[in-house]
Amino acid sequence: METPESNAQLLSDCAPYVKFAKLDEMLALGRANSLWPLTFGLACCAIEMMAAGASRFDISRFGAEVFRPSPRQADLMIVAGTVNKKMAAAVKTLYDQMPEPKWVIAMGNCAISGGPFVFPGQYAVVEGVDKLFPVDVFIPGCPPRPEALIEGLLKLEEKLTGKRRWPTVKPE
Amino acid sequence: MLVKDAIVSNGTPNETFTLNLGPQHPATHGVLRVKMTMDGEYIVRAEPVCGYIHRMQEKMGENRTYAQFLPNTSRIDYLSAMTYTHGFVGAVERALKLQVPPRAEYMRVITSELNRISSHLVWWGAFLLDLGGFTPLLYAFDDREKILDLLEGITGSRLTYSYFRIGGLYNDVDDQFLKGTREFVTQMRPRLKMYRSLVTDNIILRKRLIDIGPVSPEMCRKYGATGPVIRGSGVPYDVRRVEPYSVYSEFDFVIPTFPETDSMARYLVRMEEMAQSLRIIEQALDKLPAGPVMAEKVPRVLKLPAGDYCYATEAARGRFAVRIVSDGKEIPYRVKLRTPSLSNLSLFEEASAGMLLPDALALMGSLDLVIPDIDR
Amino acid sequence: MNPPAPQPPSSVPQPPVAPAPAKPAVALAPKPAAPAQPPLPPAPPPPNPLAHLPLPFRGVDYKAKGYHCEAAVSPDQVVAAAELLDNEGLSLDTITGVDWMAEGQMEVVYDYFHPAKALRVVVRTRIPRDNPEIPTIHKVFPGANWHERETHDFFGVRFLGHPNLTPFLLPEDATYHPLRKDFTAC
Amino acid sequence: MDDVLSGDLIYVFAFCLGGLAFAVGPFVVVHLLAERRTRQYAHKTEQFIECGMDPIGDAWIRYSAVYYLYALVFVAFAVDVLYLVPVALVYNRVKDFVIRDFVELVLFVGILSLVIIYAWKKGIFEWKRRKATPNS
Repeated sequence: METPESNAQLLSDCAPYVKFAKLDEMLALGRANSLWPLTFGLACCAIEMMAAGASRFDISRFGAEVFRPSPRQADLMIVAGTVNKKMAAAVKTLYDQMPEPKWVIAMGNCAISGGPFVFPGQYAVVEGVDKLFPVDVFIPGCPPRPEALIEGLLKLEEKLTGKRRWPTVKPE
Repeated sequence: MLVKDAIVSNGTPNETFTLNLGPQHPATHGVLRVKMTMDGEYIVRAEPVCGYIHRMQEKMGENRTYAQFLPNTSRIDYLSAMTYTHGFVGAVERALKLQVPPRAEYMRVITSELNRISSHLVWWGAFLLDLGGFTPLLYAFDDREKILDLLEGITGSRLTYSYFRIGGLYNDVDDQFLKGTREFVTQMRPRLKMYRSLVTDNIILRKRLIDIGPVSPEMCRKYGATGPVIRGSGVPYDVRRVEPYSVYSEFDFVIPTFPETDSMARYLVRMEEMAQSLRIIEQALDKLPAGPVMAEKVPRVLKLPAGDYCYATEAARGRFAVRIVSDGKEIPYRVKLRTPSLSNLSLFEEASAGMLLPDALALMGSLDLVIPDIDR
Repeated sequence: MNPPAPQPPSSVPQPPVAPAPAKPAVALAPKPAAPAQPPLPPAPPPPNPLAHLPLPFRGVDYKAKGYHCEAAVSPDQVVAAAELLDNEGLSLDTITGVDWMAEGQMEVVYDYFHPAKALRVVVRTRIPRDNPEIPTIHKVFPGANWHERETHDFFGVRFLGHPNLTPFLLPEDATYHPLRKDFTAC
Repeated sequence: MDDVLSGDLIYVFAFCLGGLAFAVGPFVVVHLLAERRTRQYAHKTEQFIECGMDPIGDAWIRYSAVYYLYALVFVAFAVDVLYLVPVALVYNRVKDFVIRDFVELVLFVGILSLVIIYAWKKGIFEWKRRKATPNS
């Protein structure tokens, strides 16, 4: 229902009055290294998100461990789990209530395309969160490992700042 | 509404307002919504609204064969996925009268109990998070990662295993897993002692949990609540002991029961269950027989004889039962999943009337809910 | 492929009730056709722990079916069954709906378990598919409230006397019943 | 004489200006640098946060006085700390007044802690209710 152009159009008319060259880069660097996710665990991926936030995988190394319950204080929505039709209105409301520099990570197959719950004649699951609002990073997996979530965060940071801070792991 | 309007608002003397403990809330650990009518800090009526994560599990049971439904079973309650797969696979084996080799039965018990400990650790971390303490979550997930490494070694996945197959197991167990499990058991016991001194004996936790949310045995029976909820009310009901399935009857373990019926009792039941699970794992490791892990002649296309078959297992949250109604074809006619969280939550409305809001959240945390387990 | 193991005589497959009578015959259905090979010497019928109750309970082989005894009752006896089992100290496990479209009937199965001893009881009943109505048992077992709302969600079975028969798992404005066999995605 | 006065006046004036700038400054910066509006798909941006749901009913109702008294106890101690800050700055600056300073401090805090005892006796901390629950 929203095409990339209309999203870019929406983004452009949210842009601030005053724009700087160097300051925006610094702002982007600051934002990239302090992404505050919204506690929005829906299903199995939420447990992997909690594991990523806990001691072994520890996304506080990337500044993202502060899980804000209120959408007003969060700038990153990690949709971790299945969005079903009864929940779609609430998800859109939460997306609206987040202040502007906001990004969305679709974590897990359910958030990307409805995942294992898509079959002819299915009546309850929204097949993909990008049907509701634009998504910045997709993390496949069912559930994706915490390392995949960290790679998703790095991909989002790369999208923000333009350069990749951590070496990319080459699968041998 | 301006201030001057507020004064003239014709509020009735006993004014209550409706608060949405909505789908997105840190204390509900999932998308459970509780519509609470509040009088100040006291709850007049708390009505849970479910369905925000309904994923059509039972509808999918009717359009895929028995083997295809296995991945679904570990996504109903992803924290004790083994016992759910065990329930479904057990029902099919019961219908086909398949004889599962003893090594597979023992491995099923070992992995189920490991899964129960990892589920209780997630509950423990999240419950303390509800009560305000963040550190226990880090301790709990640190230990849980050790279990996940063990289970990932043999099943290949961290959470949604579907490790059991109809008639046995997916693959045999290497001795790296066996050695790792023994090491885990020996290093987990002092950790449990540390948890007792770090948290269980903490005066703040005791003040927050003792005499909070009493659930009488009669209320448990009326609502069908099972698992740590009914064992916290003094009734020693445990499917592993009352309707022994698999090889549980060969192990000697205690069903922890606390008669105080409050949240502290439910808390202590789960902490004690972790210790009991360690005992079961140890005994199962000692008596693990050699041999195949898959029954010999498992028919390629499974056609259950007509009729309905039930199988109940003891999941981390309580009694999980599967009812398969078959009409002789290879696709089940109806798959009914009786999940414990639905019954455990159904008593929340009656148990939380008149409580303070923070106490009601402590009660809900002590019920240990997994919301996709309710909505299926 | 070897034929499935012959049915032990004690566990009766779905009683093929004659479609005509609205109230299914409470008495046991006539014996089904004899299985292919000669029947085994009939195993001793499993014990019927609830023989003392006035309802037609029948012992069932737990190893084969997973429950201890079973009763096929008519729809208006369901509340009586619930009260009897409540006095026996049983607890409600779940309520299952099964849509037998071929026979034009809807089956509602009540599961009970006993918190102290190994006793799993099943109470079945059949209601016509076109207007599926059955009295509610939530007065006896408040836990049945949600199970009945869920069965109403999926099958459209109306539970008479239910305090709040609104959609439980489906969206509030849902009018479709997805688990009925003739359901096509909306 | 007056230049000292004017010196102080300038100092006070600068201080007020700083306070004002410190208060109004963020509004100006945010208005200029922050994004003007947020992308919305359900037009629910201005709605109160109610966990994703639409708020039911109204929050402008008559609350019990316990909330107000609880806030009052907090305000009392906030002011208490306010006065302690300058004391902390000069606490043992003058050597022979150490005991006197300490006694004054204890007196000050002691009198203020009577608030706690009063509030405790009035049952504010137990959230006692004026009457039974409306319909229980």
